[in-house]
Amino acid sequence: MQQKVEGYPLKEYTTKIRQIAKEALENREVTAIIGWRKKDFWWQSPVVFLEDPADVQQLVWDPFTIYSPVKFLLDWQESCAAKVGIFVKGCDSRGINRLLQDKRLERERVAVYGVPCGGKADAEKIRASFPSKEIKSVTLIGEELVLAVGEREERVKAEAYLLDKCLSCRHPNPVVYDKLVWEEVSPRQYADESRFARVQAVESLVTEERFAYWQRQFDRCIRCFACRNTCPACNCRVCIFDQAEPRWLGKANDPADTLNYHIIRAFHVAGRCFECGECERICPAGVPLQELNRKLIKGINDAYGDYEAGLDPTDVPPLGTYRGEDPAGFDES
Amino acid sequence: MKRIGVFICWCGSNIAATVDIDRVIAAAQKMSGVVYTDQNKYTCSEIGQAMIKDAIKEYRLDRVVIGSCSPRMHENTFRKTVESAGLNPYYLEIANIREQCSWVHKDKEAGTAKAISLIRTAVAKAAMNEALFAAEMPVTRRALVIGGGIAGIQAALDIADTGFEVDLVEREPSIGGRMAQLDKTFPTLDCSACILTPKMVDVAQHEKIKLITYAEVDKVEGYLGNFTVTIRSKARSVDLQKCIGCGECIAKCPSKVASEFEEGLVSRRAIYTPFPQAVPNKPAIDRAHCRFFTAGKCKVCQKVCPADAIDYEMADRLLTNQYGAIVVATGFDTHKLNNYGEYAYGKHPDVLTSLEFERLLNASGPTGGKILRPSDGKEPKTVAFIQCVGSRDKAKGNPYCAKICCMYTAKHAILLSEKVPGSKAFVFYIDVRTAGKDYEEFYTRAYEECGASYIKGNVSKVFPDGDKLLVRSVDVLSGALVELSVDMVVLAASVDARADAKELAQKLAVTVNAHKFFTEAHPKLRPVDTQTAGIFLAGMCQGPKDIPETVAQASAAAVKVAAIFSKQSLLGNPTVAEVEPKLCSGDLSCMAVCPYGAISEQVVEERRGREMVPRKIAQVNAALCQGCGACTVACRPGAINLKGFTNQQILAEVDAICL
Amino acid sequence: MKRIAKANLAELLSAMAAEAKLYVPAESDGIVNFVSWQEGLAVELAALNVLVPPKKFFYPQTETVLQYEMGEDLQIEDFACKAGEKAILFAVRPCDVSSFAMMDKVYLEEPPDEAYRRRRENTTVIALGCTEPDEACFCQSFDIDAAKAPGADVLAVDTGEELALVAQTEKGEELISALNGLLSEATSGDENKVKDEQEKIADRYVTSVSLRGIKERLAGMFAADYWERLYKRCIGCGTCTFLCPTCHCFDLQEYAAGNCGERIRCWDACMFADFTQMAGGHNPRPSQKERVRQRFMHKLNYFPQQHGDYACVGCGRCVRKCPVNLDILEVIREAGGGTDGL
Amino acid sequence: MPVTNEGFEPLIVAFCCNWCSYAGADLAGVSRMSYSSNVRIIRVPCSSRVNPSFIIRAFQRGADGVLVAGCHPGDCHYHSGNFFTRRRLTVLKQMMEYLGIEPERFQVRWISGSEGAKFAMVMNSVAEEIKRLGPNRKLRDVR
Repeated sequence: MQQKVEGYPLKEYTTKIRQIAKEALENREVTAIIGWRKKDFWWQSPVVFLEDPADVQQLVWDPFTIYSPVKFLLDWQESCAAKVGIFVKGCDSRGINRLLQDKRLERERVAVYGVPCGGKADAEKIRASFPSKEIKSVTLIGEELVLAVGEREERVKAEAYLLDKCLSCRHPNPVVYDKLVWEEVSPRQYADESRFARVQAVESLVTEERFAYWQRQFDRCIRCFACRNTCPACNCRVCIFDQAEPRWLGKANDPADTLNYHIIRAFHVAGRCFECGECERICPAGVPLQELNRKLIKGINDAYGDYEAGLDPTDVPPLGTYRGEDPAGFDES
Repeated sequence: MKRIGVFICWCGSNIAATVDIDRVIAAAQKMSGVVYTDQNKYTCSEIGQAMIKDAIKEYRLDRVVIGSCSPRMHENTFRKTVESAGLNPYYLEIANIREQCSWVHKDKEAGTAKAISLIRTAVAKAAMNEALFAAEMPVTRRALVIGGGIAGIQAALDIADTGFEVDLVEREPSIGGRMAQLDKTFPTLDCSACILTPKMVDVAQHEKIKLITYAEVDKVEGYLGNFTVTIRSKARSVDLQKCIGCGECIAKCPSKVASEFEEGLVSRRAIYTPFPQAVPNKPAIDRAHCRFFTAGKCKVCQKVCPADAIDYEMADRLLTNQYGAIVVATGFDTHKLNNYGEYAYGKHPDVLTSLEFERLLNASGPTGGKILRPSDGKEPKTVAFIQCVGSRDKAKGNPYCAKICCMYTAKHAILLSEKVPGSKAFVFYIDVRTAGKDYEEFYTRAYEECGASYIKGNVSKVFPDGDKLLVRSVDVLSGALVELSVDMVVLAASVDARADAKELAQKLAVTVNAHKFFTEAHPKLRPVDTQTAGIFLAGMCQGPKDIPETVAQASAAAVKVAAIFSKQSLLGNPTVAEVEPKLCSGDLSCMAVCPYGAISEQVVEERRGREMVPRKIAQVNAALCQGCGACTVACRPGAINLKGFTNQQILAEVDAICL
Repeated sequence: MKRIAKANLAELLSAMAAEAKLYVPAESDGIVNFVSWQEGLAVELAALNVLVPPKKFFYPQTETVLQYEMGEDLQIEDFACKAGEKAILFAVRPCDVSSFAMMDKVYLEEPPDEAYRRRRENTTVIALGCTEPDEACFCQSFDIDAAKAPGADVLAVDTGEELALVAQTEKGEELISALNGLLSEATSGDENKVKDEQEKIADRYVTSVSLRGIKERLAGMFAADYWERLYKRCIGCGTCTFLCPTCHCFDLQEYAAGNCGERIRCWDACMFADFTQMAGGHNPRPSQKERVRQRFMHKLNYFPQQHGDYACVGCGRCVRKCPVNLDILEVIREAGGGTDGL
Repeated sequence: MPVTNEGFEPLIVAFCCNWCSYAGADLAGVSRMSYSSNVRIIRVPCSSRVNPSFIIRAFQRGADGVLVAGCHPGDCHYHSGNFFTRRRLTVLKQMMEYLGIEPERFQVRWISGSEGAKFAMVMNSVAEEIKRLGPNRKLRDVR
């Protein structure tokens, strides 16, 4: 299958997005738009909330419009009754389904603008080969990354500079939307192989090596809860970890308590995680959380049949159902 | 701070022998919240309970911990105790220091240490116990009895006689069950039919009893006082309203099938009543063997029926009814003898099972009550009775004793001597068990007055020898090899649970034991109850029994049912799930895992800033909730909690254990 | 001024390790942190900021305050007086060094925090001067000279092949003299080389902000709509506060087990929903808006009011690590107005 | 296999469902089947009541092994509880092993009310395995 990707230069993407936002705001289809804007540095494209059609000029679509805008819908819904428009990539759209399945979102109160996505760039990978301070802009054109570095323009094969999570993305196209912003892209063929590669690598270690590996990872955890707060599957009104009575999780950064946190966090998203990989990407300490989430996905698929979360908001997650003949991961004699 | 009292029971020497009570007491006194401790030889005794009540009053105790036997034993006893002293019964916590400690740990050091730990854990939990109150639920005052044998019949009659409605469901076209197949009953030798038939008629005529024959239980939902049962009424192909029971159809039916009731000794028709005194005495068409249903033409029965009662179109019907309680009386199967080729059963016509022999004895049986050899119709002069065929046989049959064989074989020996003058019975046995009123006397009569010879020994082989049967065995008392040439061999086949007992058990959410007999709630103290409230057991389906035991258990079950129906409403189980609205996200993952449909969505008004806004959250129907707690784990934020087993309590137990 | 060839750094480090517990920046899975040094450990000198700021050595993320046991009489064991083993921090960046001064204002002010004081006293700080700030560095805007680190006991300057070491305090002198065997005297040539290196940095910043009047302006902004706009994308994680070298808020927790118990002190974050959650359920900062406002008000208005300095050293950690790019640069620019640079 | 860690007495927390496994424990008691005194039972109505957080908590507070015991599939007093348990704890067990926790540390078994002997047998085998493994250090609080 021929790899089909975003077909025209970034400027036009951004224009398209601004158009849609402008129209939606002007004809009162929505009272606000959630999208992305550009900030101080080339690698910053944070989420932005707009209500005034004049502000749509802030909106952009570039290799760093990574952060999922979806979870902000929770607060939005609580704070106002009006309808909001939101731009979502493939991964973000599964977050929408996540919230719908968890009955945390009223579909009719959101206008979903689906943005087919050819993958996002990894600033670290770029810094490794270009002086960050001199980079003025980075744009994705076709399969090429075009960088303005100092006075010169650099063109490189995009793939080498994309986020790992994008390289193993199975659903680059939105799975739920009211309007598709431009035509769909075709998923990368090698997405599937790479999906569980890191999990298998860790699985292949012996018990003590696995423990040492994870201990090294979790030792860096600063208990900032960014992974939880970013995750659209972590959408409880009051997280169990924030409760004082009973206190499920100690506040001390004790290694065992950190393990407790990561085990229970992963368990709570088991069968619900839709692999956006944001927990791992935004972790300040670089803890490979996706390896943990994917391990559970792999385990559930193997034992209870393939299941991909965030595709159909009407089905029941694997841990909410059972079959009499289910296999068990323990001695059933 | 709670004021906890700790009471340690010696249970005579059961606990005191392996647990150093004084050290446990000393340790308990140091536990936080404990303001009073005491010990007693038998805490469950009057004195023991009085001691607790007095202490509660005198020391203003607000929580009580008792170190004693399993809570499954005396939790209710002691809950009543603390309640009578003015405390909520759920302020009680029991530490199981007998079954879990003194009885299983011989070493006193280890036992004492563990006992202290168990007490500490109970204290930690008790400190968090809250007052619980049961929800009221209505009772449907109509009972379902499953199985129309003597057990079901007795249970149905006794319940109906207390004035409550009963539906009696029987799988066969007629009620009567195994007892109807019998000739006489031990030890009194009164005629089985003579005592059973009137009861069958009573059932048919009782205004409170609705008889549903040729039907099976399809689905059971609900709980004590509120079961919803779907019954599959199989297509009888005969309209019971129209049928006058004249029997014309049976007489004219061209297709013959081996008669189940006659144990296959003779045949019946495709349209049939199982036996002459059947209730209802109206036939059913056995479609598997009916010429019309198999070959597509015939309809003779329809032609001859004067009442136009034959209905080939009739289909299975599903009846769904409400019941407050259920009595299971599904009886037993006789053990299949496939594993006992050495006895030539099935190979030689004159080798019979006891039940077949029973039919030969029966006046309404195939031989009109004469004992005749199937092979040549001659009277057998010598008959060998082989005991425990498939019983007490770990290798090839059932490990358990079928219980009735010794007695009915004595009966057979006696009847043989009466019906065939000059005949002789030889009984090969492992042991003769005659526990029961007048049983030993009955057995004595068999060998003293009726000349039966009892030979202690297993029969190794039976083989044809001309028109005789050669029985080879060893008399283990004399050690002598025994070889007997007899005219007939009767095998005391063991009894099995019904082949489909497990399926029914799963429909009813009750358990069966390794041999598929239904398990009682307690082997001694609750032999009629099942684990599931409102479902009771009667007769062989619970384990081998003779008729008097079966009838006694049936009446007992009836009283249990009547006791439930004597109330307008029932108090539910107070340890139910409850939702903390502040924590509930309303994703209802709890709902997906609730087996009782006890969780639903509700809208609550919540203050946000100045205004009140509606929000959807989960709610629990306390009457439906059975308190399994599956929802509490499905709920990620821990918003749904289980009273009596709260997250706080269990975490406190964990912490205390790990101290 | 002393000097040592970088090639001989390992010897220097093991000599220091002999003097006291030695902590150095080292890389693991792409993340640089201060870790306890042992033979063979590769020291990371190129990295600018380590992930978790060195404030943790004086004010650990988690520390035991006391332990108790209830019996006939209550036994209490105080841990503060046990704190502070002799330690050396090697290669602390100047921005982090100046954060210590800020933490001191909080914890050494009367009455001083005993554990903190002891740790401070017993730790020798060796700063590593910067030469190449990255785009997220803006310490200059807080008048911090990243080439020098006046607050450090010893200043190390990377001159390429060598490290130049300058003792700046008595503690520093002691350490240097203890290491003297390994160090050679710096020539005037070296001194000039160091000067050159130190001068280079000034014009290598690409980012700076003007703090002119920010404190005053914020004073009038408590009720401003600005916060309404700003907070919306904050996800309420603790990244900024835990990685901030000047954030110093903590929580006290009791761990009771039967008759024994422990009181611990651990970092807390004003971004967390339960930070101001009261026992009765009331929360004076009910939404993320109040929390975000609090954090920046504290850094740029309340703290300066109380202590004279801004509670920020421009280390840029929040700029680099905030998952939603909500950082103090943005607030200073938008609220303060000054947007030179870039 | 010889037991190492002589003298080490592990602490094993067993969550037992009231209807089957706790009854099995009672039966073991009634039948005087002695088994390892290292086991401490917490009574829960159903194995589906056992929250993974309870299990981790036990390890944190110093348990050397944790066992969850429930009715055999199909025999659950509450129809389906143990079917959910099976999925949940399979997932949890896979994860813990993936994180480098020895499989024996955390076990799940089905023990019916009539299996007193099996209860005793399981308690002994679990105790043996944990003795062999030695103390739980990986999941234990430093405190």
